[in-house]
Amino acid sequence: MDTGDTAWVLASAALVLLMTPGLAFFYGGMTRAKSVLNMMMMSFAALAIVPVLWVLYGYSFAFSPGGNSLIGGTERLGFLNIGVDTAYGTIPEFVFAGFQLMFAIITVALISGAIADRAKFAGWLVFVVVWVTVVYFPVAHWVFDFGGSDGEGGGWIATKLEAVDFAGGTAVHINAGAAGLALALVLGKRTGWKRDPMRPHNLPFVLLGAGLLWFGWFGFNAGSALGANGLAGLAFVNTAVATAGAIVGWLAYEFVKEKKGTSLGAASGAVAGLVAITPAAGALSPFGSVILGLIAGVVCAAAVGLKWKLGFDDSLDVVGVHLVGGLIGTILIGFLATTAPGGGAPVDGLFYGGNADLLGKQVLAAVVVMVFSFVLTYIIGKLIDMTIGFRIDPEDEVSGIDQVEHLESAYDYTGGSGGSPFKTGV
Amino acid sequence: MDTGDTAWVLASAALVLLMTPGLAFFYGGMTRAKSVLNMMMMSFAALAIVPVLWVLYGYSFAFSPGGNSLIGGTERLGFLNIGVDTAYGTIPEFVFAGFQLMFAIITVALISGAIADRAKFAGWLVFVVVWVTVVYFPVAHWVFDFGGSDGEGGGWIATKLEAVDFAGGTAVHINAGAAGLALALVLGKRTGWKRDPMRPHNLPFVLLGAGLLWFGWFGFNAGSALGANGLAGLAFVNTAVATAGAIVGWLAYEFVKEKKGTSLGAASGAVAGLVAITPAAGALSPFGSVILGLIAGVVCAAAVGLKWKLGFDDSLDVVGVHLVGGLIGTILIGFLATTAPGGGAPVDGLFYGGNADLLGKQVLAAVVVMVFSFVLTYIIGKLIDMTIGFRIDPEDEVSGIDQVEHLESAYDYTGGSGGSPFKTGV
Amino acid sequence: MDTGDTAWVLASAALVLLMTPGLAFFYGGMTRAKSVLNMMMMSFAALAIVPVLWVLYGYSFAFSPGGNSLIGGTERLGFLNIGVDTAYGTIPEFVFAGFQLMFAIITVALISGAIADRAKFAGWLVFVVVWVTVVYFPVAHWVFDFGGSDGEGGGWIATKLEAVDFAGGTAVHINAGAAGLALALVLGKRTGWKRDPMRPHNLPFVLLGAGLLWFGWFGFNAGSALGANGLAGLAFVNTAVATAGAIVGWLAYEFVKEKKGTSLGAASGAVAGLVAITPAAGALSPFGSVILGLIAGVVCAAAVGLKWKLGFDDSLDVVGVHLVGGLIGTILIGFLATTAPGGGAPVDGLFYGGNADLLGKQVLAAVVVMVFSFVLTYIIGKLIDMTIGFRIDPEDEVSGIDQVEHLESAYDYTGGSGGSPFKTGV
Amino acid sequence: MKLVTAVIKPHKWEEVREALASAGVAGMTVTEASGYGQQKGHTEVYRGAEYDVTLVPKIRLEVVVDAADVETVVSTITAAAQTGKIGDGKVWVVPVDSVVRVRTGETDEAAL
Amino acid sequence: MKLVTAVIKPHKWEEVREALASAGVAGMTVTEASGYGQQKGHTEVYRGAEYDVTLVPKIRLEVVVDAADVETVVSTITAAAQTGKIGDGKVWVVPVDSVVRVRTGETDEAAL
Amino acid sequence: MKLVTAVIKPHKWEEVREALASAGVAGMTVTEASGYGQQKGHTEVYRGAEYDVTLVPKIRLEVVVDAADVETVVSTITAAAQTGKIGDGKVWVVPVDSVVRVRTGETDEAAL
Ligand SMILES: Nc1ncnc2c1ncn2[C@@H]1O[C@H](COP(=O)(O)OP(=O)(O)O)[C@@H](O)[C@H]1O
Ligand SMILES: Nc1ncnc2c1ncn2[C@@H]1O[C@H](COP(=O)(O)OP(=O)(O)O)[C@@H](O)[C@H]1O
Ligand SMILES: Nc1ncnc2c1ncn2[C@@H]1O[C@H](COP(=O)(O)OP(=O)(O)O)[C@@H](O)[C@H]1O
Repeated sequence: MDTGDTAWVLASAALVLLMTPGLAFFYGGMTRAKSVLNMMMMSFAALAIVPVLWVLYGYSFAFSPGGNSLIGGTERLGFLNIGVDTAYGTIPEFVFAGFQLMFAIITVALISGAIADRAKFAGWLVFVVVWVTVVYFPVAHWVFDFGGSDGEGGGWIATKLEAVDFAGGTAVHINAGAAGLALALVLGKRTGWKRDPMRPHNLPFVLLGAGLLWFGWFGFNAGSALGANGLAGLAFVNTAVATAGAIVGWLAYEFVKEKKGTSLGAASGAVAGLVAITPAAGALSPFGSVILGLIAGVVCAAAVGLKWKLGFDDSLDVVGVHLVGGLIGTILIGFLATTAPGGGAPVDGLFYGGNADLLGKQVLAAVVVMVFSFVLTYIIGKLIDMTIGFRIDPEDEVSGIDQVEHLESAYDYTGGSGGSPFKTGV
Repeated sequence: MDTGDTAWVLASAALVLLMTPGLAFFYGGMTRAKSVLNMMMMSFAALAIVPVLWVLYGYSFAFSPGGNSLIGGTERLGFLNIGVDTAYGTIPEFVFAGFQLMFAIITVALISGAIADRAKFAGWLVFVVVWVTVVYFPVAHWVFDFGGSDGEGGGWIATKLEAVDFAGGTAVHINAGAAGLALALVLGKRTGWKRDPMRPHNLPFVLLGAGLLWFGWFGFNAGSALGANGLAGLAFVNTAVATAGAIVGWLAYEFVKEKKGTSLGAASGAVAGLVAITPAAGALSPFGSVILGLIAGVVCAAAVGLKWKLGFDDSLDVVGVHLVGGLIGTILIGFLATTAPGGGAPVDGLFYGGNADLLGKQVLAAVVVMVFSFVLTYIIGKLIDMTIGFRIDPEDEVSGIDQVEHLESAYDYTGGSGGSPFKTGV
Repeated sequence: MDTGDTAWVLASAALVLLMTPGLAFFYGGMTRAKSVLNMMMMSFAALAIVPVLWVLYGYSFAFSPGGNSLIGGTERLGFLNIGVDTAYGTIPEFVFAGFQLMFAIITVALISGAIADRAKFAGWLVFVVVWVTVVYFPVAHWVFDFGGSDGEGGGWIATKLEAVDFAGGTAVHINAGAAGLALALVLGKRTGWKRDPMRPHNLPFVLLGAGLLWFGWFGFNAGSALGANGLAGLAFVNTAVATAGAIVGWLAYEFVKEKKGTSLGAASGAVAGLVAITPAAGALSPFGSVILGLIAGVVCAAAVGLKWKLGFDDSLDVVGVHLVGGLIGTILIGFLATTAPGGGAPVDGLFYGGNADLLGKQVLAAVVVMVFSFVLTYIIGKLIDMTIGFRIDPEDEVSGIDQVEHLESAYDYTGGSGGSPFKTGV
Repeated sequence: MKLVTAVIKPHKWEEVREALASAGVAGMTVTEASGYGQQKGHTEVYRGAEYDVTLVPKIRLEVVVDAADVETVVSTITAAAQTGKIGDGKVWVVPVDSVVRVRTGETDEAAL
Repeated sequence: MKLVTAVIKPHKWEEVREALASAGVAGMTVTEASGYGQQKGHTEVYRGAEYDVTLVPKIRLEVVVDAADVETVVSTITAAAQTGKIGDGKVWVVPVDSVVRVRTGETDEAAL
Repeated sequence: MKLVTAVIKPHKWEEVREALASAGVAGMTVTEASGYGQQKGHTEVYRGAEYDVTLVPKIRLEVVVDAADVETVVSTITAAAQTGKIGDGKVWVVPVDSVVRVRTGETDEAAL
């Protein structure tokens, strides 16, 4: 085991953990003040539930040896059979398991943006348990488990199809984006959608979230090299420059349409760029990454408008940013991949004189994950809705989900009026 | 010296530094809007004062060779006799000294939550100087200084008693919790306690603080392995999963009592879990850590209600979270410690077929630190109160401590009214 | 290549990236609520533009081999000729390039504090492009490029003058500070300056920004060792203790003048200390760093008042903190440098029995960068003002730049009133 | 001249504004308010401490109108703000001696 | 019908509300306000620049009451809000022409 | 006794306060308000969705004055708040039956 590699993956795992609170602010700032706590709590629920399941069975079904190309084995159930000396490549397996845990957390948290302001918290808790089990753990196995030295026991996308997904364009973003669309359809539109103003209540929070996400994403992408090496360096640089390119792209789109650039656009562009570079971070040159980022910025800026046309209330644009951004990143690899910097691209993409083989693989991986996630999520969502109910009362939506589902108000700037003497519940 | 180990401890030290601003938000969000700055300033005062004392004498009295089992030696006074080539284990001593400095800062900052809204800032400044000198530096020596190769010059808990305290359940949390209780008693209740509503003014800040604390805590716990290795990996995973378990535990407690889960509960549960896993992070299996977390979540959720019954105004629950959580973590090691993952547990705990020896040591370490801290803190607090005074005027409490002690208001969202033309004081 | 060194510089680069969002909060909290988004957007514009230019030509002109002592070569244009195996010292060149990119971003972002509330966003976008190209890339080459093994192709300050600038006191802080002064003069005073109250609208944001900056600054300074070693450890410790000293210094100044210490003072002191220790982090002992910090705290606290006397509206004190702090740090090296801890000081400073040679070099480096930056920035600013215009309408300043330049309001806590049904622009 | 003050539910503000505009009322002043009455608030919980929040958010409108228009304005507001549920609010009318438009100094009817 | 408007210190709001409830007042409307008067504000300091903040936070209550109850209501508020220190506030009474309950359209006494 | 209510532009508040102080008005109560009128608001854009924000921020002052001083007070406010641009605001006057100073119980003129 290499201490340097270990040090970087440890740091990366911590960085990826921070992305979920970052997401809570990115999303929470965009909701109305009366539902910010619920939005943040959906992220914190992921932080609470997923690690427990990870220990019990999640890590095993995703990564344990002894499985097949669809699902991992059972040797790691309960985190058994791992010691401080167990290695995974050049790092301790505990470090790898901790790093991958963070991916599971953030993926399910990403979905919550699609159903802002209106989901029963109990329904969400059940959803997290079921979705991460039925959808995420298998897909993570497909994409991230490269199996034994000969690929044995690895996931089909990683070891059979051999599509390029450096850090989770399919497993994380297409997956979460498709799930977000499904849930938005299951829950229906917010009361007052298209009628009431639903402006972000705190844009600095959105920018804080975007900043924390970007910061954490260096762990996500450069950490996915699973070592402190040149590939990590390439992924790091690409993560920086693609994101920058996407902000430029999104703001340019706004300047054309509105003659001004918004802060919500800048934050959204950053996230769109981060999403798009995720699968590609090790496979592109920095120059290619800038191009990828620009495209992702412009296309996602246009894509978030689709919901108004098509009429689904994907409240905080999980589809427009994560599904579309994930597709852009995954598919553009087929064009922009280059073996030049010596990174993770197995062959050159179309623009660098390669053939269409890679493109085909990328499209296939993207489509399978998208369809799998959409269909299963829709079914899970419907089942929850038909049993314990997934949507709160419209009256409660109007008065604010925070009061009803969490018995709290996010803010009290007056500090004097409005509350009567408390009675402690103890 | 190992660059990988050094890289991880450097990163960890930075992470632990961030915990104190994180704490400022965790605590600051819980106060009323009129006292948030004072609450945050108590943390920033720790950030300002402790490093200066650390250079002058703190590091030496805690860690210098040449001391005895109660206090460190004098060789490191003024940070003398350390060069860039001086090693501490596999890392440069400067790195170790920087890492340990951050523990001293956060420990004293933790105490401030017990005396929200009512402490003279000058009194707090004096308290920080005296407390960290008289209480923290010795206790850090007891717990964290393992002495020379034969334990010579190390602290009594680390080298004589050999209780397990991986990252500071006794030295940091029990210590701060007991001190918080003492200060809450010295200062007395806030004006209007149990009569006026004293709701958190900004719960998103509390969640931000919890997120930053969790992030930084990976440095605290996994960094305490003082290297990038499997033990660090184990501590990392345990820190993630115990915290998750504690959120589940706290929310479950709320669901039973209130049928809903609150965001303050989620944030508090996270911190309770982080506290409890601190001493145990290297000595438990991940599964044991989940159990520890669940217990800590439930017990701390119940414990924060005690103050209403017993009638002391530990404003932000330093006792209920840090003292109780620290005790849970320290003592449960006696039950849940396991040598199975090959971590830091010297023997198995009771549940893993060990004997009660370890449990006895854990209890003894916990009790001695608790009593030592409580008694000395109470005396220090009383002395400050009797000399320069430790409590502000009740009228100033009502109008708001920020105005009185810091000449500032935290927020001005109107930006137009309310202030008259300024006169510069220059 | 060394994985441990690589791990630490990767982590450091991520930390420095975070400084720019941190700065957005440090600055944004200080503005009025009606202009916080614009202030933050100036930082995000730097995050968007600089990385793109860095790939195209910035890195090459700053660091490519083949240049002279004034400007780098052209071999790295478009990031060509770098692969994952290309080394820079003991780390991959991609990692070095990513690390240095973050310095370019933050430097230009720092300038924005001087022109709060009144700069056309389009003007700022143009400024970022031109300034970073004409001023920053050359100066970074002068200071940070140590050239080949014999210094060939390195910058004149680094390799000819051999002034000590560990992490950018000249290239970053004096540079940004002088530029801030120039722009403040070009744009003129805010409407209502000295008449209207212009209090910070959100001091917790300022403290958050200060906390994130401090955290990130460990990457900035300790990362500048470009390895995980004792020098990094020394820089780390010095960064912690000088900052603490500066908070003490600033608050002491306030206590003398106002009998109270403010939170804005604590946050400002922290940044002043961080600025001052930047060039000196590897060249001083921890004790010397405390002294440096104390001096920086007191002097900067006094210096921010200068603008009222001299009558320029450097809105958020870029001059008082960054120019003055950068000068203090750069020049005090001539006095306080010591070879004792074995850090980066080539010779002892005056206080440690050295001669005045080093002091002379330090002053020369400081003055040249200051004059170069001031003059060029003034010219760039004037050209922008005379062409596309750099200042918004006074009416728009009164109603708020956020609405006018970004079509947004930062906050909407009511969530019900004030907006009419939206029409989507799609 | 009369001053009509209305306290309504926040999510009804937009409808009331439109109804008043249709009825020819061109201006008004709006403040955020909290109401106390039959509509009960809710309970909040913070670490086990329960608070009864007795106040509910309201929007408070002030419209100065010609005495002749009072009936119309009051009934327009009442109609637009009604949900039929407790807490819909109150409208009250107070006599006004005079009004001035600050910009021009015009008074009374001309000031509206 | 009369409209009683009271400006009081924020930390007295709860006591005033309880006193009014005991006196049979079932509803009121509350706004946050800032007061300017003999009670002096405080000085704030930001990087050496001093601001005199002249305004102090207040709570403003509006209660529409039957003319017969005005005396009681005013004296109840006055008694409950009194601390005896400068800045306790003012209570003033204005005539009301009519009141409507939005929910039912009931008017005047029946609307309270 | 009369109650003068003025709705003005926020950045004029300081000038109005000073003018009133010079005119001998020692106290007033201030609330933040939003105005709707001829002054048009602005358009905001969030991810392509456009909002017309119809309300503009205002400051609302209440001053209870002796009937004899009404003219002065109204004209003082009008003069100080005027910019000549649309949206300068309104001032209206309402009769007051009585005023009480909470601290002392003094009434009417003595209460001001
Ligand atoms: N006597 C009163 N004076 C002033 N405002 C009142 C009075 N009574 C009620 N209100 C206002 O009217 C609102 C609605 O009153 P409430 O009694 O809850 O319901 P309803 O009007 O439907 O009977 C209250 O929230 C409060 O703002
Ligand atoms: N003439 C006035 N009109 C309206 N409100 C007033 C007037 N004078 C004072 N107030 C309000 O009453 C509050 C208390 O007045 P102040 O003069 O400070 O103390 P006191 O009423 O105890 O003499 C002020 O803060 C203000 O809100
Ligand atoms: N009829 C009214 N009743 C109460 N307030 C009004 C009325 N008309 C206007 N206002 C207030 O006066 C402000 C200015 O009015 P507006 O029509 O915009 O400009 P102007 O007064 O210059 O003609 C509005 O923003 C609103 O607050």
